[in-house]
Amino acid sequence: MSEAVKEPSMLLQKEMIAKNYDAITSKHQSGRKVSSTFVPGNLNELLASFGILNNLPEINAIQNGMRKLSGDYILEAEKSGHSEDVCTYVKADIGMMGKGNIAPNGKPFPDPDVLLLSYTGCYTFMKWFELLREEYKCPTLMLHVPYEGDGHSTKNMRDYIVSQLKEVIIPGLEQVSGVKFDIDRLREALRNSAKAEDDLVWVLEQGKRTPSPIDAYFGGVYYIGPIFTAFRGTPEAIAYYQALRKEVQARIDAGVGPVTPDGSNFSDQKYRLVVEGPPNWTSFRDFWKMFYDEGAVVVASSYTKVGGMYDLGFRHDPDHPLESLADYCLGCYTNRNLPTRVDILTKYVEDYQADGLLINSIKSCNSFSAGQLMIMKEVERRTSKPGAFIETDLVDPRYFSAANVKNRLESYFQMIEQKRRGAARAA
Amino acid sequence: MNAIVDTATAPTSTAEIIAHCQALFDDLNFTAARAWKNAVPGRKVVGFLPVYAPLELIHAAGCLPLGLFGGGDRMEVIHGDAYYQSYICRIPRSTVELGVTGRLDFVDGMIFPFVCDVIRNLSGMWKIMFPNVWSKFFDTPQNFDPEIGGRYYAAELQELREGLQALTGRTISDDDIRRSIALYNDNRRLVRAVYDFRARTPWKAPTSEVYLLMRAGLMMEVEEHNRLLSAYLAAAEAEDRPKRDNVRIAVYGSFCEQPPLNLIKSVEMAGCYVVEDDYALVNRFLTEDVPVEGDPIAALARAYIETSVETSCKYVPREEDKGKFHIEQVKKARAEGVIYATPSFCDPALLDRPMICRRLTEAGIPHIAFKYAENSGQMQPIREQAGTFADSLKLWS
Amino acid sequence: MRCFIGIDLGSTTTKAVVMDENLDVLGRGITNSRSNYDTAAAVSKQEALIDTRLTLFRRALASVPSVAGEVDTILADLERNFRHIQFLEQLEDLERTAIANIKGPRFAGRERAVVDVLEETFRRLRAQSAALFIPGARRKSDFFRDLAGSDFMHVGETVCREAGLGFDVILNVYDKSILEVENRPPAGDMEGKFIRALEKGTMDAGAIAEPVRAALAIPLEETYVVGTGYGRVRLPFPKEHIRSEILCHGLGAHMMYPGTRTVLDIGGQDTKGIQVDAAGIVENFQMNDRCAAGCGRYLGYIADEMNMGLHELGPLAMASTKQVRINSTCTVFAGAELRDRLALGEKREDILAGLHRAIILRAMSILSRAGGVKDQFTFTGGVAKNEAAVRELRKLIKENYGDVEININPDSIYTGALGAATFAVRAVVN
Amino acid sequence: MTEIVTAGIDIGSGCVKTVLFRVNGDHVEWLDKETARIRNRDPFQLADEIYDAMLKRAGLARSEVAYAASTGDAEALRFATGHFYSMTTHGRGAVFLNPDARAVLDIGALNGRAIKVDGSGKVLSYKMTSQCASGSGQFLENIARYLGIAQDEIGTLSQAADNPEKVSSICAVLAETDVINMVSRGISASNILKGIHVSMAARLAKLLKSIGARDGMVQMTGGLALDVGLVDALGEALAQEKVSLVAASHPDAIYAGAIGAALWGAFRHEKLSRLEVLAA
Ligand SMILES: Nc1ncnc2c1ncn2[C@@H]1O[C@H](COP(=O)(O)OP(=O)(O)O)[C@@H](O)[C@H]1O
Ligand SMILES: Nc1ncnc2c1ncn2[C@@H]1O[C@H](COP(=O)(O)OP(=O)(O)O)[C@@H](O)[C@H]1O
Ligand code: SF4
Ligand code: SF4
Ligand code: SF4
Repeated sequence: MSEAVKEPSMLLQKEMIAKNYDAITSKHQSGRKVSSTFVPGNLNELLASFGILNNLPEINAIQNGMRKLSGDYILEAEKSGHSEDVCTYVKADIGMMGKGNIAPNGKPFPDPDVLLLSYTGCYTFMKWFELLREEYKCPTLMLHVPYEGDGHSTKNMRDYIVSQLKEVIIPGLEQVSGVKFDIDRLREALRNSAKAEDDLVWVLEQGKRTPSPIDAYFGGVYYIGPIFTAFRGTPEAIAYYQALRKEVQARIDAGVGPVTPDGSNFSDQKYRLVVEGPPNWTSFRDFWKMFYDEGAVVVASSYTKVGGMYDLGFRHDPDHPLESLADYCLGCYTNRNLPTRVDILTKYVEDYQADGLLINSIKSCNSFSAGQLMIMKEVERRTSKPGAFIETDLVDPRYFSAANVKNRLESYFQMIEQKRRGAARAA
Repeated sequence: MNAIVDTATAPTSTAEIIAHCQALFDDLNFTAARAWKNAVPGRKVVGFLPVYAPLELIHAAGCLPLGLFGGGDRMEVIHGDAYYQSYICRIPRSTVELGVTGRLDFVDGMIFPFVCDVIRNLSGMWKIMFPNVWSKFFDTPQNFDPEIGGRYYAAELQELREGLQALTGRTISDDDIRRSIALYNDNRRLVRAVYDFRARTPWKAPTSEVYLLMRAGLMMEVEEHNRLLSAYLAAAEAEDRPKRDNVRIAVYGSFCEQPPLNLIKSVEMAGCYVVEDDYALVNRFLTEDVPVEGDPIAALARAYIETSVETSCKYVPREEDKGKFHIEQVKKARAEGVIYATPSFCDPALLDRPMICRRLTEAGIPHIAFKYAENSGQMQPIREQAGTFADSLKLWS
Repeated sequence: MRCFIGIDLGSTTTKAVVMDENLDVLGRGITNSRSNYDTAAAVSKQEALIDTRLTLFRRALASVPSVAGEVDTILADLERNFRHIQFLEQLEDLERTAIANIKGPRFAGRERAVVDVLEETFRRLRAQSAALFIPGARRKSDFFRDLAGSDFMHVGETVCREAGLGFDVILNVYDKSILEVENRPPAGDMEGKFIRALEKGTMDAGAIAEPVRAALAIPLEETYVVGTGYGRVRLPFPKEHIRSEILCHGLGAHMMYPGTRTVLDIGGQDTKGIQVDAAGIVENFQMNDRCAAGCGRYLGYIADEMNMGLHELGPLAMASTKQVRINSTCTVFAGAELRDRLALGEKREDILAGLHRAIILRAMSILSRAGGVKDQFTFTGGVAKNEAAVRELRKLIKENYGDVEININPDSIYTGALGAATFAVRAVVN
Repeated sequence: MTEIVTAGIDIGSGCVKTVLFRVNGDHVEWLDKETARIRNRDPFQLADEIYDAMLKRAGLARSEVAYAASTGDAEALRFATGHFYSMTTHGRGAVFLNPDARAVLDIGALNGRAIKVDGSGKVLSYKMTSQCASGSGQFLENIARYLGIAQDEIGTLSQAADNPEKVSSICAVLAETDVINMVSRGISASNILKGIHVSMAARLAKLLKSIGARDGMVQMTGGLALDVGLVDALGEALAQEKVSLVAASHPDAIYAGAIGAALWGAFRHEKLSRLEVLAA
C-alpha cells in the first residue's frame, strides 16, 4: 500500500500526538503523573490544571486498529477469558497490556497514576476501568454522569456532578499529583478550550457548502483529534484549529473538495451523506475509498460529536468552571437520549442538504448501536430521504467484510441515483 | 385465563401453586394484570424492566408494578428483530415485540431502570413508539456516598414520586410509602425464607419452581405474592420428594435477560441443584429491611446505597470488594460450585465475568461459564457443560 | 435477432434471462453457481438461449396448422429428449474425467478394481437415465451436479458393496471429477443436439422438422448484457454493465407485477426486503446482516441432512399437522437442531414445518425493518418455489398486514435476471 | 478385586463409537473397538448394532458386561448402565491413550472442547466452542467435498501449503462462499485447507489458553485428531503463543470418549459394589 497523502494539519496533529506519547512514556524521567480517562466526558482542563498527563485508552485502541495490531490484541484478551461478544476497544486495550503494553512510539507505557473514570454515555467504561483497576491497583476516581433520559439535564444531575467533582475528583487529583487545586489555572484552560471550539465548529459547518470542502467523517476524525483528546484547553489546540481553518478556507476559495489519501481533491461529489456511528479503524482507508470512489462525501456526522456537541452551542465557560464541566459531560452525544439523537440527525440531513442518513453500526458499541435501526426509520420518515445501514466494527478486523459493506453502499448509491433520474424524468 | 387464585382461603399444594405461577408466566397477554386494572376504574399499571425499581413507590401510588422480563422462548419475535442488530441481546427485542403487538396496551407507565446502554436506549425508543405512555429512565447512583449519591438518589426518587403523582392524579403521602415499604419488607423476608429453604433442602424446592414463584410474584400485587410465598413454604415443607445425588451450585450472571425455563430445568436434570442464583433480582435487590420510620424517601435511598446486592450494573468502589458478595453468598448457601450463565451479547455480565471468576478461583470455588439466550432451543450443549461440571464435582470432590 | 441478456450470479444459483427489444422474455436459464464464475455465467446464458430456441420453435409451430393443439406436447417432448442427450453427454464427460482421476498412491494396486466399479456404476447410471426424462418424472433437482450426484451415491454404494470396495474412495473420485466437469465451459453445438432430439422424438418429425430447422437458423446476437447478483463484481463485465441486485430485483418484480410496492427476495445467502414505487424505482431496502441464518442455504443444509432434494422439502412440510417450534435459524446448527428434535421423538414433517416457519419469521423481520408490507407484495428468489415457505408467508402477512395481494410467480427465481435484462434493453433502446 | 468387563458407547453427531475393556483393579485391557458413521441413520439403532457386533466378536453376552457407560448424545441409550458427560470421558480417554496428557482437545463434527486434566484423567477445567461453527469438523468436511478431496488427504495436502489463505468469516455459510471465491481466484487446495486449519487452530489455541493450559502435552481426541494438517497447524499456533504445550495425536483418538466412559464405568461399578458391600 502506498503511503497515504496527508494534509499539513494532519501532519501537525501527528506531531502533537507523538509528543504526548513521548511525554507519557517518559514520565519516569520527567516525574509527571499520568492519568487514563475516556474521550466522552473527559476532564482534560482539570487534569492539566494539576499538571497531569492524559492517556486515552480509546485513542490507543484506534492507533492499534489503524496499525493493524488490534486483531492480535483482541485475540489475546479473548484467550484470557473475555467474550467474543463484548466491546473490542476494551479487549484491544487489555490485549495490549497482555502483549507488553507498548505505546505507538515503541516505548512501554508506564502504569497510570490514576484512573479517572468519567462515566459518560457508555456503560462499558465502568467495566473497562474496573478491569484496569484490577491490573494496576491504582487510585480510581469515578465520576458518574447521569444519562439524559428525558432529553434534558436537570438541576439534580448537575449538582450531583459538581459535588462529585468537588468531593471526589478534585481531592483525588490533588492527592495523586501533590498539587493544590488552582481554579484560575482551570479557568485559563477553559478559556483556551472555548477558543478552539469556535474554530472547530466553523470547520464542521463548512460541510453545508457545495462542494463540501471537508469530509465530516473520514476527514472529521482528524479534525476532532486534538480537541477530543489530550489537547483541549492548550495553546497547541488553538494553533491547530487556526491552521485547520486556514486550510479549509483555502479549499473554499479554490472551490475544491477535501483531500483524499490518494492525494487528489475530491470535488466531484455526487452524493452527500450524514453518517451516524463511529468508523471502522482496521480498514479505515479502504472504507473511505469505497465512499470517494463512488462520489460520496460525508457532510455531517455524529461521531465527531462524541467528545462534545459544540455545534449545538455549548462552550466551556471560564466563569462557571465546574458547572460548565458538568454541562459538558451531560451533553456529549451518547449521553443524549434516543429522541434527541433523532432530532439532531434529522436536523443535519436538512441543514446540510444531504441525500440521506447512512448508519455505520458498530458491533462493539451498544451505546451507539442499540436502537440505531429505529433512528434510521425515524429520520427517514421525517426527512423523506432514504437511509442505509451497514455493519462493521471498530478495531476487530474479523467484523469488517469489505464485500458486504461495498455491496450495500453501492446499492444505496445506485438507489439514490435511480431515484434522482426517476424524479428528473417525472419533472 | 383463570382469575387470581384466592390463596388466602385455599391452602394449596406446591403443584397447584406452581401451576398458577406457570400460567401467569406463560401468559404473554397479561390477562391477570388486565383483570386487576379493570376491576377498579382508574387503576394504573406501571411496567418495569430488570434489574431493580423501587416498587414501593409504584405500589404507594396505587399502581400495579408489572415486571417485564422479555418474551421468553414462547414468543415469535417479528417486529422486535427489526429494531435490533444480531449482536444485541434478546430481551429488548421481545420487549419491543410485546409493545408493538399491543400486548402492553393497558400499561400506563414504564420504568426503565439502569442496567446497561441497551435498556437505556430502549427507554428513548419507547418514548418514540408510545408517546402517550409515561416512561422514565431511572438512573440509580454509582456513587455510594450518602451525601453525594444518596442525596442525588433521594432527589431522583422524589422526581419519580412526582411523575407517578402526575400519572395517577393522586398525591402519594409519606405514610402511603411507609405502608408499602412494610409490605415489601414482608415480601423480602418471605423471599429470603424460600431461598433459605431451598438452600437447606433443594430437592424439596426445585429451582424451576422457585423461579416461577418469583417471576409470577412480579406480576401480581405484593399482598398476594406474600400469601403465595407463605403457602408455598408450608406446602413444600410438608411434601416428601425424593432426594437425588446432585451437586449444589449457584448460578450468577442472569440478572437481566432470563434463561428459558427449559435451561433452568436442564441444569437440574444434568445433576445440579441450584441453591443460589441471581435470576430476576428485583425482590432480593435490597438485602435487608428498609426502615419504616422517618423520611421514607431517605430510607429507600439509604437502603439502596448501603444494603443492595453487588451485581454487574453497579460500580464497586473498592477493588478489593469486587466479587465479595458472590463469595459470601456461595458460602452461605453451601454451594459447591458456580455456573456463571450470561445472556449472549450482554456486556455488563460478560465484562464482569473474568473479574468475578478470578475471585472465585482465588476463593477455591470451582466454576464454569456459558451463554444462553432467552429463546435458546438447544439444550444439549448446556446439559453437556452442566453435566460435566456435576460429574467433576461428584467424582472428585 | 437482437438479444438482451441479464445474468444474475447468485450465491447458489446463476440465472439468465433473454429479452427482445420489446421487453418480451424469450428464454430463461439457470445453473448452480460454482467457483468458476465465468463458466456459471456462460452456462446459464447458454441455458437461456436454449430456452429462447424453444420459444422460437413455439412461434414457428404456431403457423403449422397440422400440429395445432399439440404444440405443447411436441415441445415438451423435444425438450426432454434434448435434456436427455445433454445429460448423457455430461455423464460421459464425467466418466472420462473420473477414470482419468484414478491415479496416485491412494489407488496403488487397486486401480483396476476402482475402474471396474466406476465403469459399472456409470453403466447403470446410463441405463437408468431415461427414467429421469420420461414425462412426469420427479427429479431431485435440474442441475447436473445434483442429478448425477444423488444417483451416483445410490448406485455407487451398491456397486462398491458388491465389489467389496470402500465407498469413500469412489465418492472422492466423484467429488474431484464433478468439480472439473462443472468448471469446463459448456459444450457447444446446441443446434446439433436439437436436431438429434428431433430425430429421437416420438412425434412426427415430418411436419415440424422444417419450421424447427428454420427457427434454429435464426442467429441470436448478444446485443447487451447486464450482470447483477452477489458475484457480479467478479463478472468480466465493464462497470456500466453491472447493476446492484437490489435495483434488479426491484425492477424485475415491477416488470412482472407493475402494481408491486414491496418485494421480498430470499436467496441462498441473503434475504432482502425492497420497497419500489410505481415506476419500479427502489425507495428503500433492507438486507439480513452478516449472519446468514434463515436464508435459502439453510434449507440446503436441511435437505442434505435429511438426504432429500430441495424440491421435496416443501411438500413434506405441508404434510405436517403439528408444527414444532424452532428458535434458531443458524444454518450451520440446523442439522444439530434437527437431530435434537428427532431424538425427542418429533416427526420429520413437523420439524420441517417449524423450520420453514422460522425462516419466514426472519424474513418478516427484515420486511418490518424495510418499512413493512404494502400492496401489492411480491415474493421472489429460490425459496418462493417452496410451497411450505409460501404458506407460512401468506399466513404471517395476513396476520401482520391484513389483506394484501400476494404475487408469486413460478419464474420468481429469475426476478433479478429479469431486472438486469430490462436494464440491458434500456441501455440500448432508450 | 474382581475382574470385570465394561463397555463405552459414544454417540457423536458424526459417528458412533464403542469399546470394550477388561478391568481388574489397575490392570486394564482393551478388548475391542468399533466405529460407524451415522450418515442419516438412527444413531441409537446403529449403536445397538455395532455394540452387539463387538460383543459377538469378543464372545460375550450383554449380561456379561458389568457396566455399559454411555457418553456423548446418548443420555437416552436404553442398554446403558449409566451416563457420563463427554468432557468427563474425553479427559479420561486421553490420559489412557497418552499418560502424559495434561490437556485435551476434542474436536468433533460440530463442537470443539478443551479440557484440562490431571494424571488420573480428572477434569480440572474445560470449555466448549459455541454458536458459529466455521471451525468445526463438519465445515471442513463440506469444504473438502467441495474441493473434491478425500478426508484422509486433507492433512497431507494442508501440510504442503506454501501460502495459506486465511478464512476470516466466522460464519460457516459465509466462509463457504469465501472458499468458493478463493477457488475462483486460483488459490490452491493446499493453501485453502491450510488456511482453514490455521483459523481453526487459532480458535482452539484460544480455547486452550482460556482453560488455563500453559504447558505439557495436549492430547487431541475426536475425529479431527486424525487430521495431521490440523495437528500441525495447532502446533504452530501454540508455538506462536509461546506456551510450552505440545500437541499430540493418537490413531485411536476417535475412541477417547468411549474409552473414558468404559473406564469411569469401571470406577463407578467398583464404588457402587463397595457401597453395596458396606450396606450388606
Ligand atoms: N426448486 C426449489 N424448491 C425449493 N427451494 C428451492 C428450489 N430451488 C431453489 N430453492 C431455494 O432457493 C435458494 C437459492 O435461491 P436463489 O434465489 O437462487 O439464491 P441466490 O440468488 O443467492 O443464488 C436455495 O438455497 C434453495 O433454498
Ligand atoms: N481420518 C480423518 N481425517 C480427518 N477427519 C476425520 C477423519 N475421520 C473422521 N474425521 C472427522 O471427524 C468428525 C467426527 O468426529 P467425532 O469425534 O466422531 O465427532 P462427533 O463426536 O461429533 O461425532 C467428522 O466430522 C469427520 O469429518
Ligand atoms: S461500548 Fe462504545 S462508547 Fe463504550 S467503550 Fe465501547 S466503543 Fe466506546
Ligand atoms: S441482557 Fe445484558 S446487555 Fe441485554 S439489556 Fe440486559 S443487561 Fe443489557
Ligand atoms: S454460523 Fe450460524 S449464527 Fe453464525 S453467522 Fe452463520 S448462520 Fe449466523
